[in-house]
Amino acid sequence: MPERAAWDQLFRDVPDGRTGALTGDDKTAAEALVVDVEGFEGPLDILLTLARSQKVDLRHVSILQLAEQYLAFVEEAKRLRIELAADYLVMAAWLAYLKSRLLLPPEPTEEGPSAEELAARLAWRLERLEAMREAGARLMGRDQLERDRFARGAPDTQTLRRTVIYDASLIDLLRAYSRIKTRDDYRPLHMNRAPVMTPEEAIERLRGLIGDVLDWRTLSSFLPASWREDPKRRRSATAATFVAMLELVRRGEAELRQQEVFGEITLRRRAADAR
Amino acid sequence: MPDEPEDDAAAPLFPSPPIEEQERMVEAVLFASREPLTPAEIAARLPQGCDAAQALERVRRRYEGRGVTLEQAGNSWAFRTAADLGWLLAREVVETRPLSRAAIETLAIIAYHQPVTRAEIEDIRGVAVSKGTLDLLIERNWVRLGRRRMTPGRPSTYVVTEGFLDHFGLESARDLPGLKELRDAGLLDNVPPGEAEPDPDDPNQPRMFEDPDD
Amino acid sequence: MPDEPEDDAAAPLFPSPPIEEQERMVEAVLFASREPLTPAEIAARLPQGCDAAQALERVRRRYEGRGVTLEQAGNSWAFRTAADLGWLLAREVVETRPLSRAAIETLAIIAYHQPVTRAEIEDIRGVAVSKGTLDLLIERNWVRLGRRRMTPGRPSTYVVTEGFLDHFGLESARDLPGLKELRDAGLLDNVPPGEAEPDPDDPNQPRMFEDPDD
Repeated sequence: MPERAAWDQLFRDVPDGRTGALTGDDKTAAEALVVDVEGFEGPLDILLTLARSQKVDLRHVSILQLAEQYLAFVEEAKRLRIELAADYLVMAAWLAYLKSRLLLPPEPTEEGPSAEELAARLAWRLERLEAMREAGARLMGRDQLERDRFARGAPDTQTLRRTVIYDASLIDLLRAYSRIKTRDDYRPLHMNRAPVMTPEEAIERLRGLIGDVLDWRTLSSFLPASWREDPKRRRSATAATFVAMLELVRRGEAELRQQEVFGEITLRRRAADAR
Repeated sequence: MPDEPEDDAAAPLFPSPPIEEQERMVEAVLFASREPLTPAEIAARLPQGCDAAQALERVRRRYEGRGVTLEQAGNSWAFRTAADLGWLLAREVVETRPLSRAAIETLAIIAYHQPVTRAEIEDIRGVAVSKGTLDLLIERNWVRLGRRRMTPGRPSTYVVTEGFLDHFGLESARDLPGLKELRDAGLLDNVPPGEAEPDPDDPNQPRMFEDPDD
Repeated sequence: MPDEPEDDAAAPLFPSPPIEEQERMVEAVLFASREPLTPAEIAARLPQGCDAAQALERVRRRYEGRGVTLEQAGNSWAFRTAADLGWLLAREVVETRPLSRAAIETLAIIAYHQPVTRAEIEDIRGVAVSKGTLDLLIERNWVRLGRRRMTPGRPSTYVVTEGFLDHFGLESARDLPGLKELRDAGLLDNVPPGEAEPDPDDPNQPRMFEDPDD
């Protein structure tokens, strides 16, 4: 990784964590770091890279030195006005704390893990991360499918034989037959008695009546007697008769009049000479 | 076939792999290939000095009679499922669907009125009966052709089959419940004609327009 | 169309085929499939009364050392070309985008620490795991959700799949390279060696290698 190399370079030059004045070349290297911070997978990744630069087994890495390296990195980043994500700064704060505890004699009253334990724990985390990184590399180095091992290139296509079975139960059969018989028995009856007057019926009826209607007559007076009482039938007959009236007016056979909103609608035959 | 590459024009830089190894290679190449391969194409993939034709022949023999065999199509070779095992790769999917309304009504009429002609079925249903509907019932082994009616035109009649009785759990078509039983079971509207006003919301009431036949 | 026998569960009508024939069938079924198949899936395609496991074992032995071998991945089986011949087959390679470092690390952590929660992955890597990384691994069918951890919040766990085992040529997750060494070194634990369970809120410290399938 070329950026990484540039980065390692920067810190190899300052192993004790003190950065001198940067030369032009150093500056270029440090700016490469900007890109590189992007490339790093968080503070632990940076710490692991720094620890490796100590060129010792991770178990023997100097955590104190590591903390200083990291803090130097953060200082450098600040100086170069590199925006560091919060977790890098949190890590810096924690390492500064760890460093101070490692340097100072332990306070007997202090609770919790000792500075050495904290340091050991950090070392262990780095070791664990490195172990996983190596495990990932080993995994990738295995004989991978479709790279080193291959599945059948032309697998046989599975033909799907779809069989549709139509099914019915005895009760379906009986219902079907009942449906037919019901239709047979009652159809004429129902048709006659359906409480619906069709517009066709109303037109027929109205045309039969209108010959006598020389003066205005209300809509309701045209309703047949048998359709006046039951509200459902009356509603249907009224609607149908109204449609019939409109139809006769359209045909020029009658005239309509309504004298006020929601008032009675009246109809009379259109005089022959007016046509 | 001689195994000695000695007299080849260009002597190979490395000894060619043993024929057993070449056989493995041909096996792998053919297995992984998306298309059938010609001997020349196979040879092009093997290391120099290999005898693709011989290795191919060895692979072919090795798979003879196996579940998968090496087959030639034109000049190309590919592994194929043994012809007698093709059925293993066909998956049966059985889908159950309800009989259409037209079909169940037709079936009911045949069951109750058998032997019955197509014209009679149409008369009872009040709708034309499609040939497909009758074919479906025949294919399902519920209906078969009965004797021709001794009337002008000698029309075919339809009757229900043993398979029908079996499926619907009937001893004979005479076991089908009569109209009175249907009525008692609440399947037939049991209001005698001419009495109460039928309720227009009653789903049993025929609509002014029949549903289109399904 | 032949009528299906109504009673499938009954004793087989025909004696099961001889084991040599069953072997051919298993060969054909596995050759035809790109995806690994479980013994149950294979059995479902064979005639009744076949012993898929036995036939499978015979096929495995038959292909030992061949150019194509029968490989086990978890509970599933598939024919794959022998790894030592991969170099011959370079032209069959389908280019896939290389995995990012984050994805490789996340995959390794899931494989070695499974079942593992997202928080644990993040603890190991010291950085947040992006949703895209996990999605990618799930989409490649290498990782799936495991059981929820019985800890506060009931977090989801991640485990590797049979697809992962198949891809990396592993019979089981126990065969991961270096697994034992890592475990002995305490590097698969959640706490450094010698440190007691640190977190009283987390009584069920996840244990390595609960079988993801149990």
